[in-house]
Amino acid sequence: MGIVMWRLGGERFRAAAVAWGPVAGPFKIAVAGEPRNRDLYFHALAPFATDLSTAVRAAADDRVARTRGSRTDRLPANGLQLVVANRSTVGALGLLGRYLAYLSDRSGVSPDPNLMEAGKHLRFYARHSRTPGQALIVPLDRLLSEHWATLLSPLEQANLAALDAQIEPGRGVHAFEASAAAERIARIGPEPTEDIDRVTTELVEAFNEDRAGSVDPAVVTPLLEPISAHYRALVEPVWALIGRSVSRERGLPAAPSVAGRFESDREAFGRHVDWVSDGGRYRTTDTPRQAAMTLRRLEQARSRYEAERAIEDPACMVPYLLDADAIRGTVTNLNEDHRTVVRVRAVQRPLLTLDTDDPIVLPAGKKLWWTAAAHDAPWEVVSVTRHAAGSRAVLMLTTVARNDRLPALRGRATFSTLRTRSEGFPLALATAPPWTHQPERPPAAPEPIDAGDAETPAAAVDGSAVADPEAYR
Amino acid sequence: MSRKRPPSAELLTKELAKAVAAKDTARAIELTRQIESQLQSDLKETNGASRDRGSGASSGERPSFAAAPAVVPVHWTARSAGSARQTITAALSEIGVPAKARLVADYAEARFGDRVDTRGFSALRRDERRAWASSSPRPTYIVPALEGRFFQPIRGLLALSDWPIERRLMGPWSERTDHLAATAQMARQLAWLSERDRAVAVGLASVVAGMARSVPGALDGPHVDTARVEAAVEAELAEFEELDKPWRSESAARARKQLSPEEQLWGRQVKVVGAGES
Amino acid sequence: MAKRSRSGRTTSKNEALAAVRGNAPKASPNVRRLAAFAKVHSCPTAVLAFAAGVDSNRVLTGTRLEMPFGQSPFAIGRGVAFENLLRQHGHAELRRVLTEGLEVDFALAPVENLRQGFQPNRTGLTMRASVTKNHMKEIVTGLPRPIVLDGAVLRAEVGGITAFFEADEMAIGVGGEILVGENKSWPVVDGRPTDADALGSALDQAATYALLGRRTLAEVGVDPDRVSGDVVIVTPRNTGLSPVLHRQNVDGRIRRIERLLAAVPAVSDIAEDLPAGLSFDPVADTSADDDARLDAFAEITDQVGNVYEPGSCLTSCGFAWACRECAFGRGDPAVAGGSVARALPGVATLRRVSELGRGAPPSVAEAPAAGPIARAGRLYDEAVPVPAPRRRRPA
Amino acid sequence: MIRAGAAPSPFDAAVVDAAAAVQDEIRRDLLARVGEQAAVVAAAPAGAGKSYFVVETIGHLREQDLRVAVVAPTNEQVHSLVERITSVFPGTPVSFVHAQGRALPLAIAARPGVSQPSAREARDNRDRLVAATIDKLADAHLRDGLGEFDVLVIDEAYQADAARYYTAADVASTHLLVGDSGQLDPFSTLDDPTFWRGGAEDPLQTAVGVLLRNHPSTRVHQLPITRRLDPRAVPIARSFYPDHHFDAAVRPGVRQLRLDRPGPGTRSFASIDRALNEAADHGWAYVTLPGAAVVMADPATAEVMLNLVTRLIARTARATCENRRGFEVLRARDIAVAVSHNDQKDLLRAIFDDAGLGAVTVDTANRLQGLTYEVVVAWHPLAGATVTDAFHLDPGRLCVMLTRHRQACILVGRDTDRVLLDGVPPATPGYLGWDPDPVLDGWDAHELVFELLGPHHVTA
Repeated sequence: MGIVMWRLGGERFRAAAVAWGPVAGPFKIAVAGEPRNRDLYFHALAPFATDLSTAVRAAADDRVARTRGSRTDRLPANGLQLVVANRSTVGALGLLGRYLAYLSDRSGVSPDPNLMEAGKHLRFYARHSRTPGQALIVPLDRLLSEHWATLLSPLEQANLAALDAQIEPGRGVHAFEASAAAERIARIGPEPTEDIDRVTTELVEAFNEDRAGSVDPAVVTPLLEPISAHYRALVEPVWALIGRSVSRERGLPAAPSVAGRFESDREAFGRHVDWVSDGGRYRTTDTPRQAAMTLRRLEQARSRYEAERAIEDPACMVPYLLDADAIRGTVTNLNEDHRTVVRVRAVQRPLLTLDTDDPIVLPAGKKLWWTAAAHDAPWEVVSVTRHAAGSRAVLMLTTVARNDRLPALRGRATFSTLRTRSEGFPLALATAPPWTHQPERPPAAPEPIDAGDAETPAAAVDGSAVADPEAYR
Repeated sequence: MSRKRPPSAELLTKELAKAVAAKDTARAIELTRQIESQLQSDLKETNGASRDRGSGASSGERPSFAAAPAVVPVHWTARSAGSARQTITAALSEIGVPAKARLVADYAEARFGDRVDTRGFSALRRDERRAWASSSPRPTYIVPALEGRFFQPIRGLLALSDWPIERRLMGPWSERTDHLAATAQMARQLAWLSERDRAVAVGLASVVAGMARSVPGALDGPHVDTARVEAAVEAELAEFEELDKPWRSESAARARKQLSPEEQLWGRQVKVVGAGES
Repeated sequence: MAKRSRSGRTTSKNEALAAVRGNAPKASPNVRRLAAFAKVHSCPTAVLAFAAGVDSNRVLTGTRLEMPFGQSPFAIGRGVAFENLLRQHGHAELRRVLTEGLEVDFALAPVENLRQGFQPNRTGLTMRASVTKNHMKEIVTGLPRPIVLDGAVLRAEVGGITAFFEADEMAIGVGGEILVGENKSWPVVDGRPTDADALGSALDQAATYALLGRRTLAEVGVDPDRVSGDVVIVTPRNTGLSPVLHRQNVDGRIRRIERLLAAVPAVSDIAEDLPAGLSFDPVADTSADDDARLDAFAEITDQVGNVYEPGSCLTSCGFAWACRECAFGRGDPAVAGGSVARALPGVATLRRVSELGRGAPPSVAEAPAAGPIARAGRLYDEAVPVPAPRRRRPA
Repeated sequence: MIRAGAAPSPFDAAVVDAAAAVQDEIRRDLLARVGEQAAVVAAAPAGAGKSYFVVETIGHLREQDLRVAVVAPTNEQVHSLVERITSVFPGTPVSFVHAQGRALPLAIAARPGVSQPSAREARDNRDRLVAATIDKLADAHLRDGLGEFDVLVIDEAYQADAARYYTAADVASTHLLVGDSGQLDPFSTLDDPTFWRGGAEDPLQTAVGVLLRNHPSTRVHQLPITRRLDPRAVPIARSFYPDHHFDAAVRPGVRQLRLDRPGPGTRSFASIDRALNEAADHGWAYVTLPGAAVVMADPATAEVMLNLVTRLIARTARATCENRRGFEVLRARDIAVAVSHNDQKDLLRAIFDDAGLGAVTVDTANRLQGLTYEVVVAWHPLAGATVTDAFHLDPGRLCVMLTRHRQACILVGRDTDRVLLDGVPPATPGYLGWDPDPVLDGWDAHELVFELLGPHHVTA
């Protein structure tokens, strides 16, 4: 499912428009007119919330068994994947989720449960987006800048239009000029620029005037058209951009490791859905325990992701080769039966000679993993000497010989500091934090944050009307 | 871990940028393919996308990578590309040693086709001096080479501010040493270019010829044999460096002791030169 | 004009800089411009513009390289509304939030509102500055009791130019310590601001006021440390506008701002020996066409030099897009970002990087970077075997 | 200058006594709290003799027959703790519980009293003194448990992050945290390590940090002494501990370094020798190469560092100190080379090995934390840089480099490095409830160090 969101300027929780639908398909759009009015806002968001919640539950419904050792889990066969234009949209959805996940009743009326559920889902997606290599929510700016080499600086890579233009600038136009132009013209959101909201202002003011305080759909809906048109026009190019970007990435062969990573995604997805359907509530602030475990989990996911990328894609290995964190060459000698004394007794420790094309610098004792056995025992650098134009490195396996541990003689082989086996998944920490980690005030229980919703929306003020508009950043 | 590794995308960026800047179609295609292969490290989006996409999966949308960005010949942005400062900086860093304005201009014209008006050089020197922001080692400025006794700026002998001071000091053997070093470098450059860009090579050849003229055995008849030039030049260069190096490092040591950071770049304005000295 | 600029007298120096500005949009230093300046202070062109009081965000207005720094009317409206909320009904909300946040009763505290009754111009600011100064002196020397200064104005010399800084509020609790306050209309949720950089600059702004407050006290011979190293940031809580106060120590930031103010070059130094006829006037001339204006700008950067660093320029300087185009035009590796440029010491252009990547013989100057570059080139070729490329180069 | 034999104490009695007083106070404080949920923090400057203090304290605790667990972040650190315990209290039973493949070096394992039981054995026999890495202790605790301890002693507590402390903390109710606040903070490979910053739950704050955050009343004692550094080194070391006063234990002149005169034919090494003389005479030398645009692992800088070490050895450096009678010749393993980046390390390691200097330690600041050498040659973090950034400004990194030595430290950089600090420190984001500013602290520390090194500047 693709999602495009436009906020009202400066209003972190107010989606002026949300568009959603199948990527490269038609999209639905929800427009509140005056998103700062709770009733109008929730009424407008309802269809989106319902579609999202339904899609999530549907995706989680059909399960497959996965057996690991003694235990068997039922993972979703799939996960609902959200595709958005950029990382800031992920953040915006997270905030929206935070808002909707816990809503207070108003005059005895409890809010639409779909809103609350959708809120929980959005929060989950936003949190999960921190996991390196995850694919449940895909901010295309990150995806494209990981996949494509462009002239753009890291900061500029946050602009999907610029990235797209660099990748396909169009015949006769230079990539630089294409992206510069795209940057000028394209509006991607979620935060609107001045020119957009100058228009929005007039529309919203007119809308508020016409509805004369009414929130009755019968009255309001007909009045929404100009605003919907305004945002439809803003969403369309972004929607097209998303479709184009996705279809470009599509149709390329998968890397072997993708399945594994997506399995952890599905696992997380399943856990989330179960938790929510059991009426579970997420803390809005991590406990020390959650934070500690999250930290370790993310760090492991990261090193695994980096290792898998580099090992599966030669182009990704190059930086490691350049930084002497990896060496590549031809295996010119292999002594399987070499023995060495470990502690007291002599044990088998195969020796290998690798001739590299480039002179390399490696300290003896440095541990390297053969890329074909990066989950297994490392090799240790014994010596590195100049040889021909390059170097000759002698490596010793840190365990006994086994076929799948030894590269072929006279074959090319790459050894790097990258390994794909993480040092065992960290054990679940004690649920009761030790006294040292108990704040005097325990972390706040999830609370509704919509207390101030009733306030009447502020009048828009044009930059030219105030002495120092910058003062309100 | 005490080193932050740049993502491989940045290395490819460099590569692609090089190709783009060099208007090199061949290289650019290579790179685009490399980049394409990098895509393989991820199909997950594809899975997801296809799951989303419903029925109409138009794989026909996929662009042919041969038509990808860098492949298109660059039409160079004119703005300030021709600026004297930029052309001279580029030329100097390729020559690598202090050089006379004339030579820099000739080299630049042969290499980049940018004609630099040497009459503008004095203005340029004033601008550079003015622009120099002591609070930052950036950007690179065009500075005068310094005479190595009293460290006064030598008019019309250009160097770059990010060169170590040794290289910017001139002593009794330095001028010849630098001339030889420059000639050797240009000869190598010519050799390399002659297989790639005929037109440029031809232009550069005459510059090299002009420089090699003073080197015994470097030239033989009208056409330039880069190997021959290089050999002849290197031979003489070896002798000169032996004399020049110690002198320069000694002088550099004094300069760094006596001169402020500013003076180390722009030279010291000495009013009177002792008669006994020079 | 160029002649006069060479003379030593400050007045003529100011004239010289006035000439540099010409009819370009004016901008006098304030707390945010100061912060922006910090990011580009090593760029001669940006420094010149700052010293000449040129509004770098508006000079290129109307050209294709004008940067969209404008703000949504809703965002501004929200800010204005939040300020009003704090002040309405005799500052009821401000009193409440100060009382709760500082645990000192401000319910009956006098609120000196310096936003009213002064002309919205330099004269008004000058008066507010002296009123502020007197108030501060009275307060710290007088009886310790809660007082609030709303819209205090602090005067400072920035690079030899007198500038006025308007602090949202100064709160004086029991104990006679002055706390500087800054109001921001972005929300804090679950005790976290939605944007750490926004909070960072808010704290920097407050730190600037605290520093200037200390200097003001010093001027009147009072212990400057009576201005606290803590500042208060007042923001809406959660989804509404209801204010909440955060108190934070900014001693470090105050030290940084001190350095920043010291780093602003004196106008007189800048004015020294300006190139004859150098002016932003033609750049800002909206009647001229794009290229003429942008060429005029390129001419200035060429004469005084500039430093383009995407990371800092694009977020803080209205010249950034123009500088980026110049940088690209000359093949400056900086366009790809600082980390790329840093890997290429001594290599002048991307074009040259390309050649070195394919084995071109490096000069002495290029040698240090050439090795890694050449190796990178070879490694990528090995990593991805490439079929002989099709040649499709139009003549 | 001390003549062998007719020697007054080499130590500054006032300093030593002051330190002893603080240490007694810490132990009283700790013993008084045994059984309570309470902790005592001992903050130490570089080379305060933390480990000895830890070992002695363990001795006191054992005298009371309290069951003690002692941990540190890395295996190396725990190994040397075990070694020290058995040398100070020969025969004391020490159980080293280790992860597979992390057993003690034979020399230490062979000592009387030392055993290496499994976690289960250690629990069932209720071993009285258990040593382990903080992670192994946590792991063992979560699996089979190690049984309740009376006191948990954490060494290098400023290197351990809150996440690791979380589990370890459960093994005992009373804790002693000992650490050096000037060293490098725990780091993470995450893109957004500041995600939790400012919150009490932040897993990346130090063990001490989380403790004080949740229990502000916890007492923090400051050891007012450094035993590693001599008086000449203290002023520079102080710039990393702004609000922690300390002095050197040894008196001026006790530590001395002597070099042979440069022999004939060594003129080309003149500047290197000048630097060495400066370092020998004053304990510091700041060597700079000319300013130039260079790559991170700059060969020219590496060569200067190699020359410094080869000449130091060639001129048969001899040192005396409080533990030596007369002068002893320095060995290669008394020397360390400190860098910021792995590629600098790899480059130096290779050329040092080629030069037959394999015994000289070459490593990054991160891995030199807590270690001691006679002479240290350090690669200035800002050497040749054109811009400053948080990583290279980190005060912890510079602190580690400049506080490992007993005799002399030689810092190598470039003429232009100092100019970087004429600019303005980069702006930093804000986090509610978190107000330190490492970037700015680093900036100040670097500036102060440049200033203090001025008199020892030698151009190479």
